[in-house]
Amino acid sequence: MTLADYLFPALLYIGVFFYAAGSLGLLRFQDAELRLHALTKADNVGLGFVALAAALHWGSVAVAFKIAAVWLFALMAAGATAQLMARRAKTAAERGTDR
Amino acid sequence: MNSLLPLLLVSLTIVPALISFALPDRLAVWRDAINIGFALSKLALVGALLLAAREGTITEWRYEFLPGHEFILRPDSLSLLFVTLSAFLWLITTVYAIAYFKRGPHLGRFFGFFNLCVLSATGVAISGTAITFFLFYELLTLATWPLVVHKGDEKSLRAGRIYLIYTLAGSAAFLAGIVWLKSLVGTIEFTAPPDLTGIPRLELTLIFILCIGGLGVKAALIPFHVWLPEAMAAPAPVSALLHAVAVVKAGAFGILRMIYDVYGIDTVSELGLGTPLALWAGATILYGSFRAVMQTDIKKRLAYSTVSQVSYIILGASLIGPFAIIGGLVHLVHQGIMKITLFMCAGALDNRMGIKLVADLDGAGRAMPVTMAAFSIGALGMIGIPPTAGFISKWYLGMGGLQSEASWVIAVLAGSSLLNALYFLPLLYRAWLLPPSKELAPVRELDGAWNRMLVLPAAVTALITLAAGAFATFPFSPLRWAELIAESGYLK
Amino acid sequence: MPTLMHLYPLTGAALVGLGLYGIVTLRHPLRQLLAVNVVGAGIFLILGGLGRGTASTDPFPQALVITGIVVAVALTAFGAALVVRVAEEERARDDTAAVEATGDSA
Amino acid sequence: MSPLDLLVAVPLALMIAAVLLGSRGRLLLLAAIPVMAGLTVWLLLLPEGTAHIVGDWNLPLGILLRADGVAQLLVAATSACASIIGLYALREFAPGPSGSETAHGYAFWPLFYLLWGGANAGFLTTDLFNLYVALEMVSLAAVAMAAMGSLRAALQYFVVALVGSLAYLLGVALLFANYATVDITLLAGTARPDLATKVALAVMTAGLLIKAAVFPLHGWLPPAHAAAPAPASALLSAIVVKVGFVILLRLWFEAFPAIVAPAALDVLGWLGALAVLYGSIQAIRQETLKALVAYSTVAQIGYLLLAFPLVVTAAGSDRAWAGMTIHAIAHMLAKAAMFLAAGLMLKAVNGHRLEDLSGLVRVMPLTVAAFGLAAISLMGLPPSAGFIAKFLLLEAALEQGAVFQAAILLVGGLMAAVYLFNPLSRTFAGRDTPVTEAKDTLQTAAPLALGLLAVSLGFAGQAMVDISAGVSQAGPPAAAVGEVP
Amino acid sequence: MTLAFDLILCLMIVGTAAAALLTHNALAAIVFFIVFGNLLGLAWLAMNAVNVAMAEIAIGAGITGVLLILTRQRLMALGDDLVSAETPGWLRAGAVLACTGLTALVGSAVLSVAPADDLGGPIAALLPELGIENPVTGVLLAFRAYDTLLETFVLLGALVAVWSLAPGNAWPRPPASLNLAESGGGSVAQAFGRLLLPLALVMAAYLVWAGSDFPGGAFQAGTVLAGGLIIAAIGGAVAWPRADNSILRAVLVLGPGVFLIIGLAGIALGRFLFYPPGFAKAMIVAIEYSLALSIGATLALLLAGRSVAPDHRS
Repeated sequence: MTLADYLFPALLYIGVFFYAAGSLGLLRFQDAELRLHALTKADNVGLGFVALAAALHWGSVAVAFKIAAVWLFALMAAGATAQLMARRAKTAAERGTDR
Repeated sequence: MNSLLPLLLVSLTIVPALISFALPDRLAVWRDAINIGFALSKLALVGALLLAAREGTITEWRYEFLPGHEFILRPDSLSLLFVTLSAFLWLITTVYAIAYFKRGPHLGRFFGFFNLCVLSATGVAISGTAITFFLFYELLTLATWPLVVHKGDEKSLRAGRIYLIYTLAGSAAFLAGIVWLKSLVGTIEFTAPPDLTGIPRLELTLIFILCIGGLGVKAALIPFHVWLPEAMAAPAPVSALLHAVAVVKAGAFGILRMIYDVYGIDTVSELGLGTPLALWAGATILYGSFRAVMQTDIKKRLAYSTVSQVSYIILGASLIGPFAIIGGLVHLVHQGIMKITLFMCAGALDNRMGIKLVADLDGAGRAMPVTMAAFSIGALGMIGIPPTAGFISKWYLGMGGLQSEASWVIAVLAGSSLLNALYFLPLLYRAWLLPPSKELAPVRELDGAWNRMLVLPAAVTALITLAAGAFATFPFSPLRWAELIAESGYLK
Repeated sequence: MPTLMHLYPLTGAALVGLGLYGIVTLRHPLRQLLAVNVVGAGIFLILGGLGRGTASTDPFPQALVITGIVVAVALTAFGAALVVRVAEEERARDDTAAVEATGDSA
Repeated sequence: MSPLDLLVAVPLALMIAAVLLGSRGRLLLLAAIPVMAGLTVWLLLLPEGTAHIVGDWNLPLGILLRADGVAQLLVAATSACASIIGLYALREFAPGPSGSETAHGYAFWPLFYLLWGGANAGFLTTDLFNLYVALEMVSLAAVAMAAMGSLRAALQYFVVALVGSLAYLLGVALLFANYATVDITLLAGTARPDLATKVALAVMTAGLLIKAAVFPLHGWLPPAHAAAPAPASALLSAIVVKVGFVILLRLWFEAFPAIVAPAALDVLGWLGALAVLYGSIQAIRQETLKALVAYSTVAQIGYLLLAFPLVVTAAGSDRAWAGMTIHAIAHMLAKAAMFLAAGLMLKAVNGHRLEDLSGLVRVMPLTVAAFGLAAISLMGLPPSAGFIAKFLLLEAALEQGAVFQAAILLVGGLMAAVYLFNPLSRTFAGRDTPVTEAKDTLQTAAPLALGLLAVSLGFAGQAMVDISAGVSQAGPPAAAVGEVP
Repeated sequence: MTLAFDLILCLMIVGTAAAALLTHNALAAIVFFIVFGNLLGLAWLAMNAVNVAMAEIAIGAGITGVLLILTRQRLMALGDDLVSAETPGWLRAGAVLACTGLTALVGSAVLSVAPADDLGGPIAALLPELGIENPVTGVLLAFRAYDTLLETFVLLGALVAVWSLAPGNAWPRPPASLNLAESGGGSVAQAFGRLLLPLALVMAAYLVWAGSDFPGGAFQAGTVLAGGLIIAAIGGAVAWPRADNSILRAVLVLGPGVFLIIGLAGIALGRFLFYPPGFAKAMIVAIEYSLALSIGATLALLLAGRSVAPDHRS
């Protein structure tokens, strides 16, 4: 059982822990901004750990780059959509509609 | 051998039909000329066929339109009788119709369908197999319907509807009969009657009932006759040629074919179907005459008289005996000529003087003497007073009845003649002997081309009625011809 | 004899039943469209799932499934446009009806 | 080089041209008609059952195209119908006075060619999945054209058509899983009556019954066909329902003749009889003309199914097969003529009801004549192709002692006479309100040509029977089968 | 994959499908449907059908999901609240019975069939002749090329059908704009859209090229392209063209056209859709590139919908 064998499951568990935290935040927090905050932050970090674990698992540098690209896109998408949803939530709050 | 003469005979009338459809009303003169021209040329063609038949060369035309089915046009002696009759009367009625309508609207359509009717009547006459017969039989219905509804008013539409209900139901039964027989026995050619030995009696009787029932609708056997009086809503030329001659005769002709050429006389008598058919015909004769007496409208009365007269032919056919057969065949011709005379006179009276009801006939003799004279000859013929043609056919039918020990036939003939007298004589009495109720200016029916074309056709047919009666024994009379057919065809 | 390989085709069969239930009970056309897609996915699972050998998966049904998915998306897109258009016409008819009801031009 | 694939490729190429050129390119049709006519004649001249595979890959991987008797006749009738309906549509969808093009005017032509290509593909291939795609092509075009009439009816038609296609696809999936092939000719050889095949056949039959609008699953047809514009409803009623029927025919009589229980065939026969009665009664009850003609389609489809049990038993089965095929063609031509004529008549009086038709015979005699000719063929009166079909079916029925089918055939014909003579006799009635008669010779000639074709085919009975008798021999042509592990 | 993974995945698939069908809230239903689509993609991965997985996630979940969301939004704008009317109890009970019966029937039919890789062998044997390694692309574009040809025409036909729904005065104006900037979306959406479109083009090009040897292909690439176009439209970087724009029509027709021309050219050498021995790969790649472009444009326009009149709100 080399170091990688120990590290791989550990990273996975940390990642899952962050995902769980994000979902818990989604359920517990009341207003929209807090939920968005929890979701984007926690899930992306969780994804980072899982990506790291996957990169280690396959070991080749090319795969690692591809996985890093995947993580990068996920971050970008999360950021952009969170910002849009926050803006929409704010305008909706002012107009009192829930659309 | 496969000669084109019969095909030409049938398809010749397509040309005037299409031309009549196409020509606009302003070219009516041309249309009339073409119609009369083609009627004459058809008569000439029939003459040619007659000569060929006299020398014994039977021409036919075959075309296999479905596997195992042949479309045969084969003018044998029986069909030539009917073809000559319809060709001749078609010429007469065309002249009459032109005069009747003068320059009315939508006549292109009228004459188009008129020609199609004659085409299908000729096709019915000279078809060689049951399928060809059915094809033209159905075409006849389709061609006559637009003529019945020609006026387009509520009455004629209702007449059209009733006409369709009866005739289409009848042809459906007839189709079922033919196909059933076909599936049992293979193609049904009139020239070579199929041998029906192997087939169980029940099926044969059922098929016979289906076919005769189907044909009986057009032959106006009760209770399928209802459409005929209703069809009187159609204009006079239509009821003259079609309902007195073409359509009704097609039904009777079909029954003759079934009895003589499909089943053969001995099978019919062996199955015991002859007498019930005769009884059915007899009942129609009496019922038709009885209802005719009660009618107030002239055309309705003539219609019911047609219902009873057609059954004479069927009576003759179903009484298996030489005289009865000759009587039936010759009545086919005589009834056609007499009835067309009556209808043409009734049409002329209605057209010129607006006489529709029996009551308005008072003094019509003085106003339109020629027409009334023709009408009287026709009426006397119907009653069967010598020397008219009617007497000849009733005489032969009576003799036929005696010959095949069916004495009740005499009673039926006598009774119906009495009823004929009952519903025709009062007409003549009113027309000739009673003073006119309102001042009837003499119509001077003979001067002017229109008048002559309207009146003369009836006069010609009236003279033929007399001639057929008086010179019955001459070589070219319808009677002699009927005997020729009977001997060559069916008394072997 | 059911084997491990039958798991996905069986879920496919379940999806077909579920989707058909959806089509029958859901009255709104868009929801029915969604149910139709569920049935389609179920059928593709059956088609693809039964093509799995011990070692490899048969590429032939995979191609059929891809063709099926593209045809499904084409029809769903047309269906959705049709639903919107029907709603639009319904709304236009209600507006004109409303105008006639109130009698004055809104 | 063979017409089998060109008959599909050419309409698709025309569709591309139509998308590019829009309604300016609608005159392309005038080039399309001779080409398609040539291809059709070439197809008819092909010897029986000629088949070839697309590309160069043998079965079971490739797709086999084959022209058996049924396919040849139906492709020929489709070409005739589509060409004449296209000519009619040239006027119907002509751009507005200011040359402004409407969405319908633009979209009709690509959909028209898509439908034509799809129908040809459906008739000519023996591959079940390819038939699925062809069915989708035809249904998509059909729904889009129905949407040009009433959107709500089109939506209902769409949902039902989708369910039908899914049912068919489920059957194809099960069959492929069971036999590792979707080709009918291969299936014919290896068909075994196990559960998967029976379920597949049942589900596919249900789907195809929906597509062919057979009674109790016909609900979507009348509203969709009645509301669609005249050329569209003509295409729908004439061609679209036939594609579903032909696939059903291939499934039951070419793929699985061995395992089809006679009882199942009788059920279809009963369904057909019910369809005839129900369709006719409904048609008699209708007040609007196009609904009447649409219900008559439901009734006429019933005849096709009525013939199913007659095809299997020994005596007269070839006649029943010919009768069924000729009926499909006769109905195609006559129904197209009737819808076009009805469209013209209703446009002239801009009404929908039967009463509005009064007096039209004087105003538009040729259109009423076309309606009459189509009616003659639908009623099965001589001398039309409809009569030939009814006569052959009647003969086969009586030969096999199937008195019930014979009775339905005759009663159906009479009921057809009732609901078809009803509008016809109204056109003879008197009329008071004036009729705006837009004398358009092309649009008047189209239904008349179709009507005359339906009637004149009555004389070509022998030829049609010979062609339809070219039933494909069981099993694929040897050259087409590759090595299967 | 292990049994546990398969079992949980299948349960989740059926669960999300049931949720998508049974919830009353329309938005929730659509979101569940998208999740359902992604889980299906995983299922296809578990069955190592990678091509289908990509297609299912991109088209099944992606395009269809976006389509449903856009349609919901358009219906809400028209005042249709998407609540399906309450079906009567007996219909619901009857439906349950019928559907369970059907599921049991289909399930038992499925169980009675032994799953096997039947045509994998012969396909693998013929692949070298085509010069490509990805068997699915081989089947799609060579052995079943006729199917795929008809299918591309179905896609084109669907777009024409959507266009035919345009009301009288709207034709040939462009469809409703999805641009968020007009409704306060601001610069983020624009920047995001501008960045992603070129990326999508690169991805699509790669997918097509890889398609002949590795999982990928024209349809997956087309979907990625369509996704890029939609995001660019939302960001305002791309505006919908008018329906009678000739370049647009050329692009739409390019894919099916090239496919048909190559098919007809095949006739000269013998049979329809016949690829000359040496050129099979070149032909397939040419078809795939033109197809990807057309499918991308067609799917994007299918989502955009039909032409709208100038005063159209929503």
